[in-house]
Amino acid sequence: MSAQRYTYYPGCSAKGVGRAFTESLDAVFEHLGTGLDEIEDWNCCGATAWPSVDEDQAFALSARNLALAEDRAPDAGPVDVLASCTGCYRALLKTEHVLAEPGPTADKIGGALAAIGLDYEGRARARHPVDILVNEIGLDAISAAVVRPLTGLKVACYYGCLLVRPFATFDDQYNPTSMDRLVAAVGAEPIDWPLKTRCCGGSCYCGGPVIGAMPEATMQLSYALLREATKRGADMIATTCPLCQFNLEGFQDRMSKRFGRPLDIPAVFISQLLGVAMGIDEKRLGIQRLLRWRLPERMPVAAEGGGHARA
Amino acid sequence: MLEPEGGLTSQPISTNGGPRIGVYVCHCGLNIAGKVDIQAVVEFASTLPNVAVARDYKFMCSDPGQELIERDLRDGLVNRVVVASCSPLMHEATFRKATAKGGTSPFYFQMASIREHVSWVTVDNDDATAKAKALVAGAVRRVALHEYLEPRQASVRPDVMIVGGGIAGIHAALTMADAGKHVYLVERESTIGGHMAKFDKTFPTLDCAACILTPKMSAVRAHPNITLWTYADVVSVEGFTGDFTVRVRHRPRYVREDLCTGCLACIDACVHKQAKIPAEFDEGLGKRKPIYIPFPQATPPVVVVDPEACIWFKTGKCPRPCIEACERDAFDFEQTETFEEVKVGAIILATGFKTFDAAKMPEYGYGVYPNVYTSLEVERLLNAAGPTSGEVVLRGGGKPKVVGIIHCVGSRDAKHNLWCSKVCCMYSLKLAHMVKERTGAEVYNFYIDMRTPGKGYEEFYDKILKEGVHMVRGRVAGVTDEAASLEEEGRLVIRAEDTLIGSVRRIPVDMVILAVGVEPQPDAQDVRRLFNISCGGEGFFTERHPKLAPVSTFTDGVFLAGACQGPKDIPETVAQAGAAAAEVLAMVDRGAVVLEASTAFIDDAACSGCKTCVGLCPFGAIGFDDERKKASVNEVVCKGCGICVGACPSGAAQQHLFTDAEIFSEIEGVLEYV
Amino acid sequence: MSKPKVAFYWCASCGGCEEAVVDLAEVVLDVVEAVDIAFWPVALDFKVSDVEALADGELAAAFINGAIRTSEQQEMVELLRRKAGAVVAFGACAWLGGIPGLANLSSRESILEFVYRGSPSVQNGDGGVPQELIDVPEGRMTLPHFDETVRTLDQVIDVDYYLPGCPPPCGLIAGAVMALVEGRLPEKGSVLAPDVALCAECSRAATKPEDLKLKSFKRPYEVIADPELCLLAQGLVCLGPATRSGCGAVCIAANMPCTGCMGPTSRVIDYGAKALSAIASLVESEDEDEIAVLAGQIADPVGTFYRYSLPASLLHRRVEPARVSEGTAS
Amino acid sequence: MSEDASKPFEPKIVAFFCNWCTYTAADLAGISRMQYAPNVRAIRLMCSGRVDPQFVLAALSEGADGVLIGGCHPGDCHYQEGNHNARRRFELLRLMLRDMGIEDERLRLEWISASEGDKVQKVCNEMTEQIRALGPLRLATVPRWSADGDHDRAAELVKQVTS
Repeated sequence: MSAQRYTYYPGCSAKGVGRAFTESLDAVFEHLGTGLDEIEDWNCCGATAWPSVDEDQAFALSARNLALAEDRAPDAGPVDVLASCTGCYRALLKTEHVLAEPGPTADKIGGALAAIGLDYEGRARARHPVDILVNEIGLDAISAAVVRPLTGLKVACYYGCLLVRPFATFDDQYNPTSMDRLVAAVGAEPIDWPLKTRCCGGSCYCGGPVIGAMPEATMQLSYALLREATKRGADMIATTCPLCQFNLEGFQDRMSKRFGRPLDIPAVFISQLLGVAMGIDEKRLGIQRLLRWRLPERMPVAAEGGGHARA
Repeated sequence: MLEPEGGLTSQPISTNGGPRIGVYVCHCGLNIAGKVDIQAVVEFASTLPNVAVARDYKFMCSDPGQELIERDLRDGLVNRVVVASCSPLMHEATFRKATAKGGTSPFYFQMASIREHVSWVTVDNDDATAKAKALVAGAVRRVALHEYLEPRQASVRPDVMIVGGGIAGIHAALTMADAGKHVYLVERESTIGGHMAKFDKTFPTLDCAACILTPKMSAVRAHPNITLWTYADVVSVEGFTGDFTVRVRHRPRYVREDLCTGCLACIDACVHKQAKIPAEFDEGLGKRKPIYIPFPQATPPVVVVDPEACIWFKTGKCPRPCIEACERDAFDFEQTETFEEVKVGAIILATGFKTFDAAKMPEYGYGVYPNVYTSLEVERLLNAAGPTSGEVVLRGGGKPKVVGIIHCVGSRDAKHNLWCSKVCCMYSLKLAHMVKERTGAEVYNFYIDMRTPGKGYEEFYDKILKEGVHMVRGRVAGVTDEAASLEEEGRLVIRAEDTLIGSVRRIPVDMVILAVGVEPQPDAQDVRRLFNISCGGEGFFTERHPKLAPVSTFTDGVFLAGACQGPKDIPETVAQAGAAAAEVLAMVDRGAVVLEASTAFIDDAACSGCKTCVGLCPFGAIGFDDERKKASVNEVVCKGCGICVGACPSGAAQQHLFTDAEIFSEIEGVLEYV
Repeated sequence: MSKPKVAFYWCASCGGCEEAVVDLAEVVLDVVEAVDIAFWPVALDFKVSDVEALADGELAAAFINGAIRTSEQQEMVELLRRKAGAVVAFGACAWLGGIPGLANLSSRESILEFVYRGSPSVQNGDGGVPQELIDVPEGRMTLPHFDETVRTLDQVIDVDYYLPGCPPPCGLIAGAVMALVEGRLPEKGSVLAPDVALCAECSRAATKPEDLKLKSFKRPYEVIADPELCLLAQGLVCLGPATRSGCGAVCIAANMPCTGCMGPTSRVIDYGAKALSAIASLVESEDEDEIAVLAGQIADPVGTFYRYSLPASLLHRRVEPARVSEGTAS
Repeated sequence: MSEDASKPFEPKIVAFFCNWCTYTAADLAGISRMQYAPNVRAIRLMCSGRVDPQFVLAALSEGADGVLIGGCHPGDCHYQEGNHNARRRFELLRLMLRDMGIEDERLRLEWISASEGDKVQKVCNEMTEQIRALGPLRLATVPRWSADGDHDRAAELVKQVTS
């Protein structure tokens, strides 16, 4: 088990509407003997609508976060910056790539950082917590920490559009398996389904309320995921992105009406599932923030507490 | 500033009246002249020691260009030649010939590559000119030291080996055998025929593959000048052009080839009543027994026992009714590997290709969804002699009503293979036609670009379009069983962008055919090492020159035919096989080959007998005389690498055309910056 | 007819070459019989003024041993050059730089620093270093200039012949002197020794395998060498294959590997590079990392391969790191 | 051969390329019009195994600031083992040069196959820049004495060969 603590960049969603993601990750990492240290004074990652307005400014925002992360580790050598929200994760990765390429953009952003007394040396690199869990902490350590195996729970692992795209840093771009291996490590059964990386429509919501810019398109995209997961017998959808989770969880009633097919399937953060298996208090995992949370009847009852239905 | 003074080799040299060097600078049209200041190079060259004449010409490799050299030599103006032009790998032979025609040793010649190494790779004109001058200086300094050498010749053995018995190997073998040469045709499978034998029809004429191939296969077997070795592979190659010794391994088939008549009674008699083993020849779609023949027209028509599956080999307990059934008493369960050595003058490699492993693209669902097929599997389904007797029957049973063919699977893809496999567009159209013909299904072809250059190819495309095959231009995103509608329920859905109508389409189908691309054989690297040739970055064998020597390799006496050199269709393969055969015939009939002159030699008086060189020679060309305590090089065996020369601690070993003194002079020359 | 006059002189050397002349034993008497020794500081009381008094070219030959490091040595060899018909570079130091030539691995400053201050055995109160010119109550004292670089004799004056060895074998010396006296001299620039490497006269040559490969290199103190077998075959770095013969392989007879004092053959321009190439070729490995490890077993490659020839090598001396001010210019 | 102090330092690099892989790769770089630093001057040898350490030292002593050796990848040598021999000599030579105060970057051995034109470009550019950063190689000037100032052992060797 790793004794190292990790630098953590939460971003707005995993601190706001998806705060349960940060809470549960915090709890799980602590439980695994490590921990997350939030970058102080972090700012918006510059994903969402910003790049379409001014891409360079969007890069500058991410660059500041990376530079701050480097400041936290003054010694030479790489600094892993964990970004849980896959939108932030991609924004940071993209910025890394842009800054690694010498040219006017890199110069401009370097200048902007210098103006506020910062410097990006190229040491900070964005990593996703799923990557860390699978490839650094390791499945064995995670299995070993399980006190309540999720035997019998069928999980549809949903990677979303950005976790392995456009940058596939730790998993296959077309058929990622990291999350599947994680849920299997805690005793659950990952279902095989073809929509692991299909768009949830989350981006269509961005910058607006629920019925955002393109409600019809969004509903169709999310619906396809929920329908397919249900059809294939999943009890739950595991996600790695606050937007996906919000999208998939929040509008099932509306979609049921719109498409004439009843939907009722919890969509949770993968870290919440891991935490439950490790016996971490549900409050610390932000389970109470979920709109739907239900473990199937066929699962063995937990040793202590843990009601079956709570939705 | 500390600088070494004086030169390593600046003393004037006197041999046969002193070197009088002619320097000829080529413009190569604007290829060189566009970047290098030719006049400046000529003027510079004329100031170099021993240079008698410096000229320039538009194209030195042209006849008038070569005549410049010949005339100056004949007029006695010069006795050594430097041509500054393209790479020596391109035209060294040309100019050596011109030098010889001028009446002197062809080796009184040196080339400076001011095109590949200068004009084509340098940004700045002044830099290019300076570098060109330096390379010319290097060549001038070294050519002054060149010694008089006669070209060496070696005789060529008349027999030829062909490795690979696909259509390329077959065609080359027949061509040469008809010309009276003895051919050893080595094939590692139990039958010749290669990929072509698996096809039902060939594009664009739709003639039956078997009808045109099997007569040639039989002809190979029957030809008195062809020794056909199947179930055999080459394990070592020694020697050099004109005189190779090839060692071939015969794998045991446990049936004597000379006795088996191919009656197949043993197969019926086998204790395995049902054929249960996936048949390799049928891409696993058909089944075979432990004793089998790949397909009815297999050549030679000799059965093979698969020891992995045969009960006798697995348990030692089997009544072996096969032996009983064989009237010729052809079984020999004691057979082991045997080895045979043959001496040949030339070798043609026709080792073919493999198809892309579709499982590497999980998004297309091969190996996940049973009704996703590779094109080669469908070839077998369509083949009248195949596992379904030519019926397109799905793995789950039933005939498809809608079929999608995805082009460029593993081709033109930065994640897999960058190259175009050249044949997939055409064979996909052929499959579309045949599937439609056999099943009446709606057929969709998903393509990136249609590539149909070839005689009758575009017309074929046109015909298929008129037959009502749907063409969707766009790369397929994925194949899924996720149903978004009732129509899609229980079927496969192809999701693709249709770039012509500008939208994403979901097309539900019953069968997906992946048009897998053409790749080098998995063991191409081993084969390359075995025959001492090279592979390109993509892994296909490298020809000596992409345009002017497309069937030769950098190893003299080894030639290429067919798809081992790059993706090719059947007409091209046959044409190339013919070309390779012609090259070999030219070489064999000439009876002699010119050997590389740059062999090593040992100054007998200077040799101390330290033996440093002896063990270093990879070819065993250095002998040691224990009596005299001297080493000596067998210049016929020597391949001219110079390893021994680099190691000889007392400078007794030297290499023709690459003596220490010549190289020191060239070093000094190229450092003569201007 | 008067006997030809000869001179012997020593520069940067150990004195072993002088011993070698004395070691000629009875032969030396023949030599003395045949020539008039006009100058031999180590044995006879002549002064520089005696040499200066000679007419140019009056000496038939000057035998000069040692490398050149000081202005005094330079002046003396230039003087002898003027006075001598033939100059013979006598021994490894004069020909190739020899052991004193290894000083070219250090800078002049670091040598003075170590010798007069840094060496543990030095007691030198105020840390003074010898000065070329110093005024003392008794008057002005001078010392020769100590050059930056050790040079071979032919880097300073024109040399006619070379006698290799550390010191040159008696037979070669006697042969050279007699040839001189009898006027049957080879071409100018010749090395007066056989132009073939030592293996040719080594009694163990036959025991060297034709395909010798080594998995480790050893130093003489690490093994008790078999007295019959080729030393290279026993993993000892014997430079016989790269070194001129003419010494009778005496070191090898004493079970010590050849260190190369007889220098290269005429076909080699850089002794160390060639010796290195031959030894490296023996490494038995195709693995890049392992090759590096095996190469690293050869302690002090410069000292091993250029023990007697650093000043004569193509690089002459160690490259001193450029001073910052120099680094930016040019 | 003296340098004009007003001109910025341009490294001089002598390359020894084997005929079959690296020289062919350099041709490919040319055919593909890959532009690279003009500082590298290639000398064609049949095999990297022909590279005599004397060549490297001669190049340095004649004014090169660096030497590049290019051969076939291990296992790909046209002569089976020449590149291994090049490697053996290179490793020992590098240790020797290190002791002679010559930076590692000035001697480079690269395996470049016939298909790696881009690697020729990359290696030539990289090495030029590395040596530019190091500055010129400052070897001691110790010419052999001669009346005409133009006389040394290699010249003699050449003379001997041709006489």
